[in-house]
Amino acid sequence: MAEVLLEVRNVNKAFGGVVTAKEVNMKVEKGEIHGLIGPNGAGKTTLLNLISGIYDVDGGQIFFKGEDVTKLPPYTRSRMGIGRTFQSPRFSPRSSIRDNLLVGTDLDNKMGYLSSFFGKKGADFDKEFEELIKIAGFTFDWDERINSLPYGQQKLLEIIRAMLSHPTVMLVDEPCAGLNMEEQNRVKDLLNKGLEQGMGIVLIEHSMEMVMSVCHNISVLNFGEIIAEGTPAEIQSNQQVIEAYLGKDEDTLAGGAHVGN
Amino acid sequence: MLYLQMAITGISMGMLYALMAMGLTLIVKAVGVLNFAHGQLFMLGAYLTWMLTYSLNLPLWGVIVCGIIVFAICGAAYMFSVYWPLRNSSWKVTVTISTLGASIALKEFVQIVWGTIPLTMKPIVNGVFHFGTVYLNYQYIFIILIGGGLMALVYILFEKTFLGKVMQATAQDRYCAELIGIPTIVSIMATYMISMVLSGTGGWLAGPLFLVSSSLGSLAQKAFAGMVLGGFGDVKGAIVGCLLIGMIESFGLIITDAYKDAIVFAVLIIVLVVRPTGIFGEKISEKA
Amino acid sequence: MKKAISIILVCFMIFGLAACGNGGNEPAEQGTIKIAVIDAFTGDKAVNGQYSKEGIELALAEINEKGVLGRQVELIYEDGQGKETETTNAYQKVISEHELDAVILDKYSSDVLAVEQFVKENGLPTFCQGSSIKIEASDTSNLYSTRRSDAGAGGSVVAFIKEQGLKKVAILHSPDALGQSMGQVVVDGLTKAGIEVVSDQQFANEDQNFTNYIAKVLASGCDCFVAIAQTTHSAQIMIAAQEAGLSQGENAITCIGNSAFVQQSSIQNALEASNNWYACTAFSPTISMEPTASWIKKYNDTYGRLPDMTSACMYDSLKMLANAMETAGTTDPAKVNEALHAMTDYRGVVASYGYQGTPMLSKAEYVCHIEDQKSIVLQIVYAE
Amino acid sequence: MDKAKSFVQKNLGTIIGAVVLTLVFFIVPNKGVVNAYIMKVINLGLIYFVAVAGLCVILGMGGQPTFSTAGMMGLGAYSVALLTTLKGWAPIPALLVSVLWVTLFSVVMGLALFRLKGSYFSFASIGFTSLIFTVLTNWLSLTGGPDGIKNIPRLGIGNLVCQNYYDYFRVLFFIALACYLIVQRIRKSYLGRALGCVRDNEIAAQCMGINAYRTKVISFVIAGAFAAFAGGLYALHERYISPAPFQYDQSAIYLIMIMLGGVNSTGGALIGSLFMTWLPERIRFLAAYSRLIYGIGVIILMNVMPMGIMGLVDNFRYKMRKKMKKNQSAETPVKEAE
Repeated sequence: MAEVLLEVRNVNKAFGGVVTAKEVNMKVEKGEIHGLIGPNGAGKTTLLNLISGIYDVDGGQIFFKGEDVTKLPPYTRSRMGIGRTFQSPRFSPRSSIRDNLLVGTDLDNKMGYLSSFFGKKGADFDKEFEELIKIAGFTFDWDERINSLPYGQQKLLEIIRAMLSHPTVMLVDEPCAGLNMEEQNRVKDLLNKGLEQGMGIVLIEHSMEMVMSVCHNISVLNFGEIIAEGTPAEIQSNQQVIEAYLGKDEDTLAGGAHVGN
Repeated sequence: MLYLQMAITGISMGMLYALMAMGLTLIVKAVGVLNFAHGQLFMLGAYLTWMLTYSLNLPLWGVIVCGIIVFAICGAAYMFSVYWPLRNSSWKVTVTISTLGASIALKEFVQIVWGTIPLTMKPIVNGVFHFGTVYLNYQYIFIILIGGGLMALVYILFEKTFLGKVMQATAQDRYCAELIGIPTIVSIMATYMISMVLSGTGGWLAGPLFLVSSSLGSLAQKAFAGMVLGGFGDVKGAIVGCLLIGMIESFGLIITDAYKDAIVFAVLIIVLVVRPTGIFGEKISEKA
Repeated sequence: MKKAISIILVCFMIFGLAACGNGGNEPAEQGTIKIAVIDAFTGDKAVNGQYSKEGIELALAEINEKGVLGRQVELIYEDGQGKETETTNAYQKVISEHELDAVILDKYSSDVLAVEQFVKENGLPTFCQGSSIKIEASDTSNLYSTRRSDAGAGGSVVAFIKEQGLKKVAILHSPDALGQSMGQVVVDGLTKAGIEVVSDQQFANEDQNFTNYIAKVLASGCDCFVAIAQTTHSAQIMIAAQEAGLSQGENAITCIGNSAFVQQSSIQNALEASNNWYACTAFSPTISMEPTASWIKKYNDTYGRLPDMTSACMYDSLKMLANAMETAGTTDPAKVNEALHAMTDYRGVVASYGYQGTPMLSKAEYVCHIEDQKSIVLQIVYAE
Repeated sequence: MDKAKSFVQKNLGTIIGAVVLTLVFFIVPNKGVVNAYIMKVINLGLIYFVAVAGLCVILGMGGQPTFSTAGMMGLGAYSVALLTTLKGWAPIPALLVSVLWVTLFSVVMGLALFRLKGSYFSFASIGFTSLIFTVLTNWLSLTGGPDGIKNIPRLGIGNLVCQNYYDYFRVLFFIALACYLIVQRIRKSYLGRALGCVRDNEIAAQCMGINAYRTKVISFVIAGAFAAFAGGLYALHERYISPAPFQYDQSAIYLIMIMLGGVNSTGGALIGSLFMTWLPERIRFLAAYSRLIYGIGVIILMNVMPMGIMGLVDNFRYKMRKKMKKNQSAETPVKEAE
């Protein structure tokens, strides 16, 4: 059992009447990709927002490397090592690509504004960046405007930016949405590179093929409740999961094949 | 007795600010940006009605009918010159700046056309309403009546009628409104026209009281304050906010006269610091 | 490369600015006598620019009939918008682009004080219409004003109240230099004379509704109300006072205003609300004494409306300058200043002028009373 | 040899810039080329640039439109004027002390004002400027009220005093250059990038370790410091101040300056402030119509180039570079940009 990096202990969250998280428990260990799946509106992204601190929890606690971070604001949590990507890539269109990526390294260098103003250069990020870009397998022109890059490349860039800040836990929100097969494999390589660096990864993803092949274990969320947890094999055969996804009767997941593609 | 007089003046001035703030809130809801030339539109309304009554010497009902038409045309012209070319700019601040330019231009335009000497206008009913030593100019009663009527009309328009729904949809998300087939150019134009009619009527009502001059526009600052105090882009909030500002301005006189305006702004900033979205403004949490 | 282009562009911009705009300077002594006129021709105070231009054009026409020292006078107008920064810019522009013989400034004391440092440096005879005590206390020998200082005007208000035997006085004054300095003088004068000042209020520039101020004046139980303001607010104050039954009706009290209250633009806007007001003013459009009355008639015939005090002051400034140049026999600034200093009793349109050691030249003021929208002169108050 | 060539080739831009700047420095400020009036207008433009440089940080990078510039300038100008005239201080220490206390004051104001978002913040900053203007006009005993303060000493150290506008230009030239370099330095540093993130999406910025509230307050303090410095310079340059230039509508002019110049570039701010100081003087001959043309000009310029003059230049350069890319055949995977 490797070191537990992130632990969510019976967290509750509700917006007015809508319950988005009920008694959620989850653990992420070092070097593990923890899948988080569930039908649309199950509260997956809300859970990520709770972990990264954008929303405050109504009840329960969140531990990061054994420390209770429930009360901390998002920027302190990210400085401690919780990296994050978003469903739709969030870049600042008016800054250059270089500035958008540099912000990631600034976070890692723990630089203050003043020290950066007086020329304290953070670690040189070009070498590492080139390595990640080779994995992502696409080239781009530095003078390009970030919004003019194709959608797939922007998603990959966002993952790279999160990785540049060397987080201890990385929350990845639907990296493969809208990507072709070839780009999805790139995402797998990037995530594996992250594991090599000793990260714990929480992965929200809808394409089952990706989730089943990459995740070490998976939690299934439905209407804010964890209805199942375990290795990909266990999850595939779990009756409740099938019902949550496909409704009550006939198609069984047992065959496992036709659900995947 | 003094306090009763102050209360009445506070309410009547508050109503006038509310009338201006209504027009302002419509534009803020439709476009999402402060219209800094609103005071000048108010002043333009006063000058236009002066022109209708004295240069063309139309009877009262004639002034009202032509007034509304002229205001509507001015509203549309204002929109096409200041907002429409900038509607797709990625940055709202550009629209704010062009309204700043418009406010300078309008102030000078008025002085060139109608001269720099303030003009006088006769109120609808001359004379003053007395009870005890407290008095109220009839014109203020008209302001309260007509103002209230217009506010009710706008409320019904927005909440009950189909056109109101269309305008609200455009205001909330112009892009999606276009997707589902709303001609947003017509809807935003309608919003600007209604807003101009509101502030033009305000100008028409305030003209006789405060002389028709280029300094009429300075009333807008208090209307802004009232709208922000009540909650941004909220019609109900704007009215309550403006009445509050009118009362603060009136009763502020008891403490000090030189720093009266300073008190109005100080109260505004304190309220905003305590409740960052104004009294009625609801806290919209950004979706991640 | 990116940085280079922006720097080059910036420099061309500065060059572009510099290259244009250093006009040539004609030689002095021949050609026309050049007098600069700086006033507010645009912006919120443009109404003053209009009245002063009309007044000074009248004087120009009269002077140029026979010319000064055989030379024609040319006026160079610059717009100061009634604001200090724009006025100093206008002053600098006109000084460096023309060989001037004299300068005439506007009536806003803060503008005059802003350019005073340059006036002292270049020694040109400079007229203004400011009345602030700070101008009176200024040691610039070549600065003159066609007005009495606020202290003087305030003094005559106090004298009039003492003479009427009023006991409790309420004061309302504007937030600008005129309101604050004259207000202070009246309050000090009254307390020294043992008359009680029951309320001293200052309104705000953006104010349009004066009902509350008048209500406080009513509540103070005063038997005399003094109001000090510019023409932009004087009409509204008179209207509010009439509505409250302060100036007219059975329990009306004596209402005294400063010169703005009796000017044509305020009476024209206040209409019957102006009746029964008193005012201590240097000029009023209905004075029947010569040479003012015939000048007013001439102004009315030319422009179709009665003149404001600004037009009369501007008229007097130009006439006095021309007179001084004639007596000095030259347009050399030092000699013209000497002639102005030697001037003891010049009968102008507004008042009789004479140098009394301070820039303030005006020696007399009228106390007027408004009856059915006409201001009748009650008495003349001479500077002590 | 090629090492020197590559050195020249690499920062060709800075060399050209330096040469042009030295030329400007020596040619412009003497009687022949420019008369005193134009010199004064250029000096005012440079002083306003110092204030607008502050806007570069808070609006250009941080995306927060503020109307507090005029208020801060008023505080800076009056504290310098009072320290020099009443207390008899020398100009430089007075300037430093007033910039210091106004910076501390803007920390407090920033903390209060930035609890608000978007248009609420802009409107509260209008309130802030109006509050300061009312206090300056009415605190007769201290500020002399609307009559203002006269005889503020000339800028200078010991006996080295700026006698005329030409000397002022030489000093202001270096001050403007220093402000330009400081703002460019901020733009390239972590603060600049963080402000960019806060401007475009605060939520993402929070998740990347940027305390949005603290960053915005820092940008407000920087803007306050620049504005106070500009106010002090204005007082020492005009040598007479009154409350009038520190009103709300002057703040609007500063916003117009940065928006017209180019909100994303410091050079644009310089162009904007020079242009907007020079424009009213240039159309002075129109007399009554000048401010009408001024207002309409602002509307047209905002419609034609919403991102300002430098926005146009950047777009042009961006397209020009794209064309250059097209006809270049080979492309290295990642080309290190300047």
